[in-house]
Amino acid sequence: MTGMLDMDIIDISTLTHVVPPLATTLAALPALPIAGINWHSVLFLLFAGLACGFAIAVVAADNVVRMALYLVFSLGATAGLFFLAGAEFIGAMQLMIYVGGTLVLLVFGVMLTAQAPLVSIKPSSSDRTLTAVAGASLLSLLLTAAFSVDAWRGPGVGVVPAPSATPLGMALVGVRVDEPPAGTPVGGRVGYMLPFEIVSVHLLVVLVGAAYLARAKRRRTPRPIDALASAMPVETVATAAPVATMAPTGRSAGGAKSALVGGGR
Amino acid sequence: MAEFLIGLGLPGWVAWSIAALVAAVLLLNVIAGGALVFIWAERKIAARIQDRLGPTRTGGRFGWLQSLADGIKLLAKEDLMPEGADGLLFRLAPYVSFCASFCAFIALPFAFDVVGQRLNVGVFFVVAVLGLEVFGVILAGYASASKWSLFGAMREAAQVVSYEVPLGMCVVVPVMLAGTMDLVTIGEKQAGWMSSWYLFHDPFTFIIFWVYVTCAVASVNRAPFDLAEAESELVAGFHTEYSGLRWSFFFMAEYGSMFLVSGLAAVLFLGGWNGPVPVARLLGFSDGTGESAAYVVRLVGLANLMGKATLGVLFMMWIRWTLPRLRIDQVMTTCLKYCTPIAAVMFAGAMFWQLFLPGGLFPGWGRPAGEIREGWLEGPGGLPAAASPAEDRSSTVTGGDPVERAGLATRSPR
Amino acid sequence: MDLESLLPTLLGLAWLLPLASFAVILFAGPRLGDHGKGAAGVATAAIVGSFVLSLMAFISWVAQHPVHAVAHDDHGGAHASADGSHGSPASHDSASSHDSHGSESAHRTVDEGAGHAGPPVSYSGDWYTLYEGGRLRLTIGWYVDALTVLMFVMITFIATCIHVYASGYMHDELHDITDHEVHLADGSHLHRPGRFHRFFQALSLFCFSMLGIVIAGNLAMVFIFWELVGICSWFLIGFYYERKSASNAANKAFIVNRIGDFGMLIGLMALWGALGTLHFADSTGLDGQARPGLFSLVRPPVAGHAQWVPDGMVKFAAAEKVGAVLRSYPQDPRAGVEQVEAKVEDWRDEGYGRWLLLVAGLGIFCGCIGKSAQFPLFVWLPDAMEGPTPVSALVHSATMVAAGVYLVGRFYPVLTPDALLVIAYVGAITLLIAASIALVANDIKRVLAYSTVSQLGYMMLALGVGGWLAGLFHLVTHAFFKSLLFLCSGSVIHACHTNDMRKMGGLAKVMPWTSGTMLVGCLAIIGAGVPFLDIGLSGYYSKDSILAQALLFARENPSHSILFYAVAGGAMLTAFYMFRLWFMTFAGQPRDHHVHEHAHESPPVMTYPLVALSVLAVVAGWTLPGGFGIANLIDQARPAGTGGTELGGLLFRAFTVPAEHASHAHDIHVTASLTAFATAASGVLLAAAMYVWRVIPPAVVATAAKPLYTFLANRWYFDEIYRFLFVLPVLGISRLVSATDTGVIDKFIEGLAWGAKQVAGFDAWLDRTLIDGLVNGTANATWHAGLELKKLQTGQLRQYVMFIALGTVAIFILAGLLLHSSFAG
Amino acid sequence: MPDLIEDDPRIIEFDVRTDEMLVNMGPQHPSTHGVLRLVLRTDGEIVSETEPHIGYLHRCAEKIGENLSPRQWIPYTDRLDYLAAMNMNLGWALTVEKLMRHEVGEKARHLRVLISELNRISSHLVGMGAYGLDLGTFSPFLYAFREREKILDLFEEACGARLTYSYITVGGATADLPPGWLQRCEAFLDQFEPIIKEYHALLTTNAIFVKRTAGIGVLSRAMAIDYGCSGPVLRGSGVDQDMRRDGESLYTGMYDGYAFEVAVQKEGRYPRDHSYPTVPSEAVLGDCWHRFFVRMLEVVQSMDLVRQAIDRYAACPEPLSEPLKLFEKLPVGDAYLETEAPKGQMGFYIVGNGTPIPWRVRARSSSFSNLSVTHELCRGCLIADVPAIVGSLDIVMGEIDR
Amino acid sequence: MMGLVLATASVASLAPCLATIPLFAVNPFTEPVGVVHYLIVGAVLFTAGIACMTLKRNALGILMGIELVLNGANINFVAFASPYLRAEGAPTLGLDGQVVALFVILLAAAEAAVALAITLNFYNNHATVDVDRADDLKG
Repeated sequence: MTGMLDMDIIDISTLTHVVPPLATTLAALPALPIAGINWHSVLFLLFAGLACGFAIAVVAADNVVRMALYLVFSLGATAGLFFLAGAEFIGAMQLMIYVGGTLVLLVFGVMLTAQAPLVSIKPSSSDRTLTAVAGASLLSLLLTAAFSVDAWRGPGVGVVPAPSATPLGMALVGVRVDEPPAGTPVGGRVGYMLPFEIVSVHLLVVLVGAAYLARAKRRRTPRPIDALASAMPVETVATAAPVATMAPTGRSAGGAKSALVGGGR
Repeated sequence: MAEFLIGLGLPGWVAWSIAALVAAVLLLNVIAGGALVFIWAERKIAARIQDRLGPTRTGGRFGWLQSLADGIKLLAKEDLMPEGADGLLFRLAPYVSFCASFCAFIALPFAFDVVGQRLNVGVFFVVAVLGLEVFGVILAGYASASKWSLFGAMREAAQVVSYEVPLGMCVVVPVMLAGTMDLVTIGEKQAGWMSSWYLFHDPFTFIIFWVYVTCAVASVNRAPFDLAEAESELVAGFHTEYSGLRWSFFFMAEYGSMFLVSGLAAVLFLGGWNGPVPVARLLGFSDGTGESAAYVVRLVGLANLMGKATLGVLFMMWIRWTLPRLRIDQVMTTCLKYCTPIAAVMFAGAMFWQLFLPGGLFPGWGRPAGEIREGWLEGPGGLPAAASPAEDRSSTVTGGDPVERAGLATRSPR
Repeated sequence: MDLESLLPTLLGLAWLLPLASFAVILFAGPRLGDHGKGAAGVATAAIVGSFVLSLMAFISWVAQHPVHAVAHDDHGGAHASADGSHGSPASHDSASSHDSHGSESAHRTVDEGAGHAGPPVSYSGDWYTLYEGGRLRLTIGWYVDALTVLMFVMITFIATCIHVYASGYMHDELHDITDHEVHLADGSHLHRPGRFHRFFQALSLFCFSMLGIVIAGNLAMVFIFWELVGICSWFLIGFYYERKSASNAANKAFIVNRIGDFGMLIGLMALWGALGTLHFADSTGLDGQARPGLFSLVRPPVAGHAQWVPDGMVKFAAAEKVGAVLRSYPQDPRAGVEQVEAKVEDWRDEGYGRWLLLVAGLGIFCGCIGKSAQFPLFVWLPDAMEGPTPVSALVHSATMVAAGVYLVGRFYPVLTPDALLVIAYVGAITLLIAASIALVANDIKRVLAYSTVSQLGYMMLALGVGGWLAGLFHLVTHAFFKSLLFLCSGSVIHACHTNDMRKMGGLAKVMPWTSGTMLVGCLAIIGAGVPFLDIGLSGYYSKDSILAQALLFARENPSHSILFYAVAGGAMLTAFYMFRLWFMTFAGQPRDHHVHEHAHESPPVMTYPLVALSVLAVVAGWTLPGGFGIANLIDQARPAGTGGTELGGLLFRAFTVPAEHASHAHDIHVTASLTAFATAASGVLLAAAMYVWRVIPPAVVATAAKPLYTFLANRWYFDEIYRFLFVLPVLGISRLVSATDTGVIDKFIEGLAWGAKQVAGFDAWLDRTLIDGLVNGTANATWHAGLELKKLQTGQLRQYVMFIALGTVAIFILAGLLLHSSFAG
Repeated sequence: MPDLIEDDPRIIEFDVRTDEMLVNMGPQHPSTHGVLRLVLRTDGEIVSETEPHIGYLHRCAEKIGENLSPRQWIPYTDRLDYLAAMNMNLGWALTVEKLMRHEVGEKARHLRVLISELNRISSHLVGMGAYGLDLGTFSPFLYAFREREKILDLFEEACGARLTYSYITVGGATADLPPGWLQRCEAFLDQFEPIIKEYHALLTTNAIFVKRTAGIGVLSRAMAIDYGCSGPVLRGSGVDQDMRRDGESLYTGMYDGYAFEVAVQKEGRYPRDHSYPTVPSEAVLGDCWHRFFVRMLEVVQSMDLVRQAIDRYAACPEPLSEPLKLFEKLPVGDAYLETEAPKGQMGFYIVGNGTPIPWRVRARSSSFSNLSVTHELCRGCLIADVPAIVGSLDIVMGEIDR
Repeated sequence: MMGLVLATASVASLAPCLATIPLFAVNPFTEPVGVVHYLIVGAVLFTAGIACMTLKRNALGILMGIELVLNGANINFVAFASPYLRAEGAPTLGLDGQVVALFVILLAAAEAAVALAITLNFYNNHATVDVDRADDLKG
């Protein structure tokens, strides 16, 4: 999704290349106001808009399946944001696990429980009001906090050199190979071997537990084969066959029908 | 290309937009055009397998225009929607499927550096995006308001989610051998003779390749794993209620995915764009010999990869017209009881092999993996180090070989 | 690669291949091919692989250590004179001189033969150390010398032949089988699925174990594999375990062997307890310390490889004295230790530890008695013929039973002359008893079984009278021709579906290959050859050297000349019963036409091994002009210090174990070979007279010597004696013990339980009323408190979330207000 | 009868609360063999009830038969089991002959054996191919049809029609075989024989096929008899019953002198005079695999019979007996005769009242009885097993709905 | 409609910020975006998630709300980790931010699995997914 616009067949060029030529072109063509567009930022605006819009749509939608769909789009757009922020691995991770795995699970659950009255359970209007108030106050609080630090407000560098997942991978196995950013105290930089292992085990345990919780507990599980055991052996057929053939017994199609009707809920 | 356009005097943003558009159209044609060819091929192959002739008339000989004619018919067909359907989702579903299948092509290299966008996490990206295709199917099944569709969708969901596990494990093995998730690097590390393909790296990769083939067939819903559209059971599964163009989008997505997993198999296991015999290298062509030579090398590579991927697709067709379909519980058994454990064991085996015999089965053959363009490949984004404007930055962030900088000397092959 | 590392690699692989085959068949068994048909292929491939590897090892050995005539070159004058210089008078002289300053050894080796001054070329080492701590060191190791290499080749070759043969012989097992010898309760015969793969599974395990004995570098390992071959033998004898006789025979073999192994354990413990090592050769521990092996302890190089009682045994035996010495130095233990070391020589001269050495040697020999079916434990071997014939050929004639002989040979340096004398007598008794029973047996396999026992007696006797080379040489040649004989008999049984020789006869025409090869086998076993030209079949050479050694021994020790007569008489009996067998089976007119009509030559897969083995039965004893021959090869492995004459024993001082190469002296050699020829010829002629020409009808003989015939036909009543002496008492005691257990001990325990139950009842009452009341009261109080508190919980999930959200906002706003921070800018 | 369901041990219950769904399979479903309609009550993928609905192809054939003379009704019998029209013709012709106490000549007898066994092959080929289709493999279907076309060519040559033959008729057959037909038939058999191995490779021994069929839809011996199943369905359950051997003498007399062994598993073994594949270990007697396999065996058996019939037919010197007149008066009385059609025992009943038009005509269809076991077999199976089970019964709706 | 309400609320709450803070010191069309832009997205996602959790009676809706909340947090982590959203050479969280984001994703997957299983069980026992009826344990 993210790569669509900076796609190139023969050459490898990312937006890295864009900026210097852009600057010169900008200087050369002052008449075109659009020439000054920073595509990185525009892409950000696009994905940010998608993410926020679909997030709000999730809140607004009543149908569970649609909610799930909007959520997928919102999370996909978030993945795009991660790509833009130089966290390619996290972005791919987001796509794979969140959007792929989590959401499939969710949709699966939706399907299993998709009875007509349950698809949309409408909240009361008082709930809506209360939620609006709480949401607005929370949002304003968060935004206030976001804008409160001067260092966060300025423009970024905006250049995205091709990142590498190697430092991340090395950190996960316990070795830090990334350069500390300037001003970071050097001591205390540790790898993530232990958390990584803990998370792995946690994930395993959780999956086992989930499978246990949600598994279908069969009360009686005889196979159709078991009928063989209870069937009585009948040795002779020569006499029985014509009688049976002319008048099928009560357990044939007619029997099934009445059983079906009688057993229907 | 973009530089070329800029050189013509076009403003940069226009140049970039045009370049991107051209790339997108090219990729789209791989899917759409490929689907046309493959549908025709499938009809002919199926016919030949079944002792028939298949299409013979449309377009003169061999019926080669048959799929185009079908396409036109589909375009002209009325797009029906069942009355109880969820309109939005019903309309959206085919495009979700198609887009997912299409997006994954962005990261698939067709030859050395002939790639939509070279991604550092290319393998990951492809597998992740390919997994999104199932959304379209689920939505289609849900929105169709048909029980058969719902059955198909549920089967698809269960199947694809399960098969992603062994598929991921299979994919990780070449990643581990190459030490990178970058598909271009993975492909380039298999340069040389056929013996340096990862398929022949060690017995474990050989076995895991077949696990991959199984899982790939299952994850793109082809027989004998085409449970989601099993026509003898579910009428047509998730696309029972679809017709016309929307249906054809599902169809294109299916063929696109087939080509994609085959291409991925080619890059990961079958040497990518490197032929069985390094013809170009033997003839003395390489990137260093000049611009035209570089193009020749890429064209040969392109032909190689397309050939391999096409072979993979044909293999799937062959299977489809030969085998009966499995039952859903058997499909799940295949995944959970066979593919996953085998993949896990093979993964561990390949790991140990790599630990003790990193040279593979034929270490003396071809060239040591990635010897020629090693330094160039390992540079950020695969760019020649000198040409990268971001070099300074990257050297502070990721430059050099971080592993070696950390003082962890890699094991040298013994 | 040098031999040092090449040999263990090759032989180790050859050793492990059958194990791999065993594992494959064990896990994949019935799925290998059609009804497990592939199992034969797997096992055969493994053993062929082993054979090839062994052959490679053999060739590389021979290339590195060319086989020359060392002591066999007895026609050369130089050697004869050398032998003469080591004649008996000189020996006595030096013996007495040694006695005068007898500080070196109790039994000393006087004569160092020309080629035997130093220890033999051998390679030893450890693959894996299982445990090392204190004095105990257990390893998986190897000890490889010429004998080992030869044994490997022999075992793998015979096993190969037998695998091939068995894949034809066991063909019936591929399908469901109706066993006509098993009668079920309803009178029908047992119908069971075939066990083809299981047979080869056991066979592979056996090969692995047998090779393990041979390659073993220490006695512990030998013991492990000793037991493993025992269990394999148990599997294989009891292969048709539905048959009562087969399962009984298997159990018998196993139990009887345990008796012998008990003795072996005693020997092992004596060695380990006193010497702290079970390694044959010197080794280096994980700590880098050199640890002398058994051989160098018992025959230290410093003493010129003469046998003496090792320090450890002396100290062990003189434990009281050692304690006394140590106690006398309470302040300075180190001085005490030094004092002990200084006194060891004195104690040795006083004779401490001699008994221990003897016990160790005889203990190990006990194991060999069991495994090699020597008197009095030989009763299991004839019964073991219940197993399939290939098993009889491989396990119960060529290899496993030879393991006892092999072990005595390997352990030879540690055996004292007394022990050797015991061995010789045991061998002689065995040889005569078994041969006499074989005279009247009618079951073709039983004849061969008793013949095997008898031949094993030969080997033991040979070893006992000092013929180390002769015994082991006979072991090898015997393996070839006895497996040949068994396979031939198997072929006959396969054709006639009966074991009874009385129903056979005249089969030579219908089974030309079998009869021919069996004739070769018979000729080889009786030692047919031309005395003066010195040309004969393999048995000729080995039997000759045994006779020669026995003759020499008899000359040196006239009081033990009975041994020579036993050998000579045994040779005659052998010739008689072997040719009785051949004549009854192949010659003359068919006795049972029904059997004869059905008889047919066996398929090629069975006859090819016969031919291969018969070729070896002919040539195995030959020595090529350059001196290359099995005998010389074995001689390369002669343990250090055992080539010479041993004077006097511990108990029987007045006897001499003569040096072996003395027996190559011309006169002795000629006498021996003439004796051999005469006895063999007379045996053959007698057999021919009785069974071909009918000059002396066998029935007449049987009636004439009715009591003797009955005695022999009943196998000297050994089984009955053993039953009366051992089995019945054990059963009686067991019943008594069982009655005691149920009648007395169980009653007592039940009484105790009743008492405990009463106490517990009281306790329960206390628990319910007092303690439970307390606990319940506490719980009730908590319960009521909880009832009051629960109203705080509304159960509305969304409410909780709302509380959290609003709470967060509130906290931050409050904090901002209170702290006057710059939140809101 | 709800209590019947409650007590049925085969019903599977889950702790998970899932909704049952009524699913309509057919009459236009791809794998319901014509216009059968099955109403499935499913719980997820698991089918708890299957209710077959029939009648979509009802044409009042029996009533029409009461308004036509027996020979006129022959074309209607073609449309009963339209895949085995010759056998339908034969059953009706024999019944009428039984009523009229008419005996056909020796040559006609062998011709009837020849033709009806050939038609049995073609019917089983369809059954086999369509079964592959039900299991999701398309190719065997076309392989089967390729061979069937050759049989149809032979039939076309004999009677002019490719599906509805009306060839065997009361009193013999409408025409004698054209010259050279026997040689072509033999040639066909010779080239067809090795092809059976292909079918075994593609289906019978295919691992997926075995997994899909073995142990699925087990029809016990007792149940098969209770429901009046017949033909390969009955024999697939191990009941040694074949009308060609056990039927009325009028019918079995037709096979006098023919050597054939009923294709049924006896004492755990099928007759082994050909190199059939071995029974897979997962297969249970009476399951879909056995029903399918019995059909495959019967193809070989019929080929044998056709070969024997060719020899005997060629050896008959006399001309083919003439069929009866179109309006021959029927005697007063009734007759019922069952023949062994490819699908099972096909019975016809006729009551004559002295006029050329019968007073009553009834047909007893094997597929009807065979179909009646579906609800028993499908209870507790998966949806994918439903086509597998119904396909293994090899029903033809024309015969059921009549 | 709910969306409208919420959007209005957001804009309303934004207004004072816009008034006091030089937000458009960065022109997002011409200049590279900074951390604060990401933070805004994160805040919106977070709030939407919380709103989802308080509003939806469907248990699955609540699960989706949780996912949104976690994503909002994740965006913040990634934003703080990225050196490209800061001025040249400004200190960032660096790799630590990405790693934490990674763990959050993983734990979210685990959480979703368990929550889904709980929901299924709840459905099995109550035949509904309405969390308002999940008050069996109320006091």
